[in-house]
Amino acid sequence: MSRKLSLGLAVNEALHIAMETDPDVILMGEDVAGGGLREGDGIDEMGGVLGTTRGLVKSFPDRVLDTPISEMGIVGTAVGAAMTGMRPVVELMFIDFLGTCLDPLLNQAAKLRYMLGGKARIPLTVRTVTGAGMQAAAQHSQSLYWMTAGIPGLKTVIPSNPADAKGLLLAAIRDDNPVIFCEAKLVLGATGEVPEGDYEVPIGKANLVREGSDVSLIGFGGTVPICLKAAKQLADEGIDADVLDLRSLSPLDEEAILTTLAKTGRVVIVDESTPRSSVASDVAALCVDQGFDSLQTPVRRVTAPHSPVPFSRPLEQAYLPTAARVIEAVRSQG
Amino acid sequence: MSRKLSLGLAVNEALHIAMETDPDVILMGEDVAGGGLREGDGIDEMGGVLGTTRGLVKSFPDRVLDTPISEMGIVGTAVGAAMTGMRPVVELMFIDFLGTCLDPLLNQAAKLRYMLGGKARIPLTVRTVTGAGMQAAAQHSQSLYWMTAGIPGLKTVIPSNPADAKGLLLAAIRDDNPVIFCEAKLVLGATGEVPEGDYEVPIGKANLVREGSDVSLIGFGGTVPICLKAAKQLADEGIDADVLDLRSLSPLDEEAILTTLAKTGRVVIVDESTPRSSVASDVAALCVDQGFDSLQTPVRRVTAPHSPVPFSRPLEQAYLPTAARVIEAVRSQG
Amino acid sequence: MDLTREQLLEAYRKMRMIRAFEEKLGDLVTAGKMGGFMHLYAGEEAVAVGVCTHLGQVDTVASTHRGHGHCIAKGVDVSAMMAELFGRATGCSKGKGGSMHIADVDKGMLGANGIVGAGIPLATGAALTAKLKKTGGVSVAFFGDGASNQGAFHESLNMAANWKLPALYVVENNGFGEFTPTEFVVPVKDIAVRATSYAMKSLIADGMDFFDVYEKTGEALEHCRSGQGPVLLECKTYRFAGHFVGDPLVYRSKEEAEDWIQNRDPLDNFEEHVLEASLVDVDDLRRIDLEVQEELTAAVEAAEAAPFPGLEEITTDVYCTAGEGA
Amino acid sequence: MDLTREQLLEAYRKMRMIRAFEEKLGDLVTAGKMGGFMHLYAGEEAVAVGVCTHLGQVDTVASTHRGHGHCIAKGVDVSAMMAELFGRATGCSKGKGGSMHIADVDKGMLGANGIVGAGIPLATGAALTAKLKKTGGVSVAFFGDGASNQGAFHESLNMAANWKLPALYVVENNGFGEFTPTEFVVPVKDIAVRATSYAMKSLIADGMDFFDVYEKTGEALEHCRSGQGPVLLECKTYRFAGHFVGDPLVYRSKEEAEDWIQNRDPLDNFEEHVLEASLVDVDDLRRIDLEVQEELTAAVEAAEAAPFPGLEEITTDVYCTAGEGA
Ligand SMILES: Cc1ncc(C[n+]2csc(CCOP(=O)(O)OP(=O)(O)O)c2C)c(N)n1
Ligand SMILES: Cc1ncc(C[n+]2csc(CCOP(=O)(O)OP(=O)(O)O)c2C)c(N)n1
Ligand SMILES: [Mg+2]
Ligand SMILES: [Mg+2]
Repeated sequence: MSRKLSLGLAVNEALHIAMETDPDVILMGEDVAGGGLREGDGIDEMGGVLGTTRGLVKSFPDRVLDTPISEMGIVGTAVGAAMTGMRPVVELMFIDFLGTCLDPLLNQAAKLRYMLGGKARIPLTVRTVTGAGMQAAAQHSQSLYWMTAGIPGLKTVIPSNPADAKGLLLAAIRDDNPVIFCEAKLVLGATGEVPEGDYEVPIGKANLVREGSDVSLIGFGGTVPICLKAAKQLADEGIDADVLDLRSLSPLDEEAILTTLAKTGRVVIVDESTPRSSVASDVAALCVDQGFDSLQTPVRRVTAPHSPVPFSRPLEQAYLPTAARVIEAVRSQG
Repeated sequence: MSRKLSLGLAVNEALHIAMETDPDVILMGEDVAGGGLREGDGIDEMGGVLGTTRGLVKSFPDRVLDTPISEMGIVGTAVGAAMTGMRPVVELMFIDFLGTCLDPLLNQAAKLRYMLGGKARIPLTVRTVTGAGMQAAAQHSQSLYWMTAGIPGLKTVIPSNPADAKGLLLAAIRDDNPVIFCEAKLVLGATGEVPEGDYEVPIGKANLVREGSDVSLIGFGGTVPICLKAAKQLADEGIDADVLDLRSLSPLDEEAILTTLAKTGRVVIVDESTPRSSVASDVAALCVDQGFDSLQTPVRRVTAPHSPVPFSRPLEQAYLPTAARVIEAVRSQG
Repeated sequence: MDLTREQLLEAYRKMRMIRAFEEKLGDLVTAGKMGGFMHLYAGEEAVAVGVCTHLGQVDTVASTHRGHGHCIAKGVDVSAMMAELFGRATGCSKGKGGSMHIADVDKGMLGANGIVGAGIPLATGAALTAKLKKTGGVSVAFFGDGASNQGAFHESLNMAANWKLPALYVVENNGFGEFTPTEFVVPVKDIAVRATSYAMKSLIADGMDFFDVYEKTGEALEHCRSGQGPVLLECKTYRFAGHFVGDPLVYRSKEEAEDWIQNRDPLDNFEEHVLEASLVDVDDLRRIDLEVQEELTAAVEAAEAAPFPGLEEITTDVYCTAGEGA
Repeated sequence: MDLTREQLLEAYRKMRMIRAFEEKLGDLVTAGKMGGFMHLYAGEEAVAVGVCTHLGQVDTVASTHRGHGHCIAKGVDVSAMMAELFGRATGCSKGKGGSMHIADVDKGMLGANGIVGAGIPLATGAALTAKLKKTGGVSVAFFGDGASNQGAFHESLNMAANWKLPALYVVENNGFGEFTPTEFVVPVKDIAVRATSYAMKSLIADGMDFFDVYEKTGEALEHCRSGQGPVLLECKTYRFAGHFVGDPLVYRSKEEAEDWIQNRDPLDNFEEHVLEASLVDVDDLRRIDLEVQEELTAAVEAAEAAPFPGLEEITTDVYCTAGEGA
């Protein structure tokens, strides 16, 4: 059985299941309870700034921790808790706030197992919201998954739809490694069918969401609907696109990328982030390294420009990748 | 006139010149004076943990500031000072410590000018030491320039020799944008001819350090000597390599990259960092995008593996790119 | 109390403008005419204006996500602010920054900040400039109770204390960080005691009372300006609206809010005080109320009529080109 | 004082082992036989051992770049430590971590840390585990005076205080952060006062005196274990050697160093105290001195004879594969 849920509600459901099935799972973050433990007439919880964690504190009052605004402390504490037997899920309200808590991810969570010769386990999940589209401007709209994907020892996943969100989050929480789970603003409110019950979507496996043979459109998170829209329009022109949803940015499903490339010989990668040090570059580099013999055209990357996210609505809209730009990129391949 | 200096001493000379020629230049960091302002019998300054800033506090006692161990505070304070009229040079002892001061770079220095519609200037330089080779292990050996290079609004440069170090640092300090200046451990102690006096090496321009026509070896910082060594050995086999020293990682000299590619049709990029979200990937992606028609072989990236830097000496040595691996990569291109 | 009638009226005008500005924004966002994350300053007017009444052109301010009030208090043009919030090319930052980054460096307003706590080191840096360049200026950081839990707070105050910088750290303790009550996350009653960690002078003011804030700021700035180092000033206050526009306000009790709003409104307090002491006429105040409304109406009209920035602006102002200056 | 003769001898053995271990490392690095950045703990033995004498298997420790002493005090095997520092496969972390990350999770030693201040939140997290899982354990963070200027210190202590975690924060105030005297960068005399910011209990101990550290730790842990929340314990101490091996020590006066080394050596202090009070025999101590030297000699020999890790180890232990566990 399945019903339609928003991506946010699918995440909420996964959190409920994770906490029910494992007493070591705890939830930490700013306002994840949001006053939910306060007594008083008519007082109710907020469940996070976007409401994603609503209801959890009522079900698990001891395991949902409202924290101070102290990202370094929160994430560092979660790493210490993970190392000693808990399975923390941290909410980092926006991925832009990585600036205030990089060290516990970069130098602690990602490296402890290695530095300790395999004698530590850091089953930590960091849920965070990524990307532009809400006019939240330069410091609340970044797609910084390229940073976490670049760090050995971390995994990074980003669902493009509610069903994947639920399954990937359950997989992330149960993974014994630190996983960054990205909720892209562009798809956070979108609804879709979500299976009931407990299931996992495996980390590290891409998903072919449309089959075609003329060109490979590779996207993830918020750019998958853009790829699908472009594919539909291209089909009208007689160009039949494979659309690959990466789902997992690290590890990258290299096999799936090379398979679609081998089929079409032609790749366009659609990435909401800025272009430098990007997942888009990694995919292009993989294609021209391992997939060179299959390549029939230049590999194009459709990304944001190398600039911060502007506030003004028309600028922000033009900043984001669109189906039109994807189609243009395909055409430009000649 | 020129003399032989180590890269560290060339940096020291550049700092002296910058402070002499501009009263707004200040130096901030942990132990950059290092007790140099303390009175007492036989007490002397250290000039930073690697001695790079020695002598500066004596010449400019008011403008060399020993700070607490507070990277977030130091860099944030420097951004505020830069915004209001100073031209701060911050020493971030090792680039690994970016984990403790990302926000003032990512969300403040890099974005303020943009967010303020062009009404701010952040003439900030962050000097930092990068890379492996000193058995300093996982938290003191990273090549995280890919992180700063990925951030719009920042520039990132990395000299491969003392003469470039002096000129690039002077250019960085005098640039009205925030610049990350990387001192790679692999070349920090190496000596080379350094011109006397005041000169700048322009940011954003790569340098062709060897001319050849069969293959393009692209490196920067510590990998340039590796490329040159490989080129020499390849020459013995009759393979004549162009060696391009990027010097500047952001902005990237795309023209120089495409020019060498057009000449040789064959590219190997040598990057000391881990492979994901890397400068190496960006260069490969550029080649397969803009340079596709010239490409005759796969583009190979010689990088560290996707793992932290190990402590044990033989492991650390094997972790680093070597001339042998570069040659192997060239051979593998077929 | 050393304020002239002119100064009092100017302070009132600013407080009234902040209140009216924020109410207008609430309406505009609710009506879907304006976007973005919008944090209103209503209720806290006495803090921004009480502090900034002491500041001149040479002094600087670094602010927070809740920054409109600080801008207005520091003299930023309301019309340029309104255009900015509408994302127009005529905005004080060409529409590129928006509410959370609203700024006017020429007025010494270094910017709102979307990162909680990040303005504190910026202000510390501006204080360092003031000290090194001997400008005679002071640098003020406004920030919330929630921000006082950030590492950047600790690191900055420590540096400023070590270097005896002319910096005033103003913590606006409004009892909440988003939806979380301060007492859940700050184990001390007064955030002012945190100055102890840096051997720093501290003061506490009633943030609903312009005159108390004004007086305590005066004392603090005397300390800063005379080279004795930074001061931490805690202002106890309350935000009248939600954390952001759209906040359903379920996490605080209606009674609590009503009590502050009905009985402790800083504008009411101010009016009562100046009228009782016959410092100004009630007509002056009502005239200002009207002028403020007119100015705002004009600002909204001008903003709505102004063009959006051209799309080429997406990639300008990322870097400063040589010689371009600020 | 509740320590048995056995416990006293064990404490002495650990302090002596730390001293001898560090002296040995100094020689090995100077002779070029060992690499890496090496920070020695000599002089501060009474702190690690005074604190850890109270700890059991269930209690955890998070440490610093200067971590060998904490390891030995917490019972990590000296042979495995030595092999680690030689980068051998037999090292406690297979030679992959080295001095700045030396650890043994099975012994509750969560690791040295190359990032100043980063161990403090890790210890806070271990304390959270202890509280949630009701293990009865406490979590100890050791860190330096310099680290108390990091934001991570502030954020962690605040969280621990809010949640009343069973955490003991031990600041080892040795008067310097690298080459910078503490008074240049910490504007208060006692770092212990920083507990005030969190309404946290604090204590100050003479870090050169095992018995004082032991006693204050006892008082602190009683507080932690009884659910009253965390404690900040400042131990005033001094490092006898340089910041790292190779440090030319130009930034401190010979007299100052001599005074501490000649007159306040924690091993001398201990010996004097236990002999005067006739708690142990001098022969016991000398026997331990010998045993320690023998153990160390054997550890060095074993380490030097041990193989380096295979090159395949470069890419193992990056991720934990499913079901692999810790
Ligand atoms: C680093 C960071 N963490 C979290 C947030 C989200 N956030 C925005 S405002 C806010 C609450 C701030 O509380 P306080 O400092 O008391 O200021 P107030 O909103 O009460 O004026 C939070 C958590 C943020 N913008 N930046
Ligand atoms: C985040 C970070 N900043 C700087 C350093 C470099 N560093 C290593 S030890 C040290 C001094 C630490 O001083 P303190 O905390 O007093 O400890 P001590 O060395 O005196 O034991 C510094 C600055 C580091 N390792 N990590
Ligand atoms: Mg608040
Ligand atoms: Mg110290």
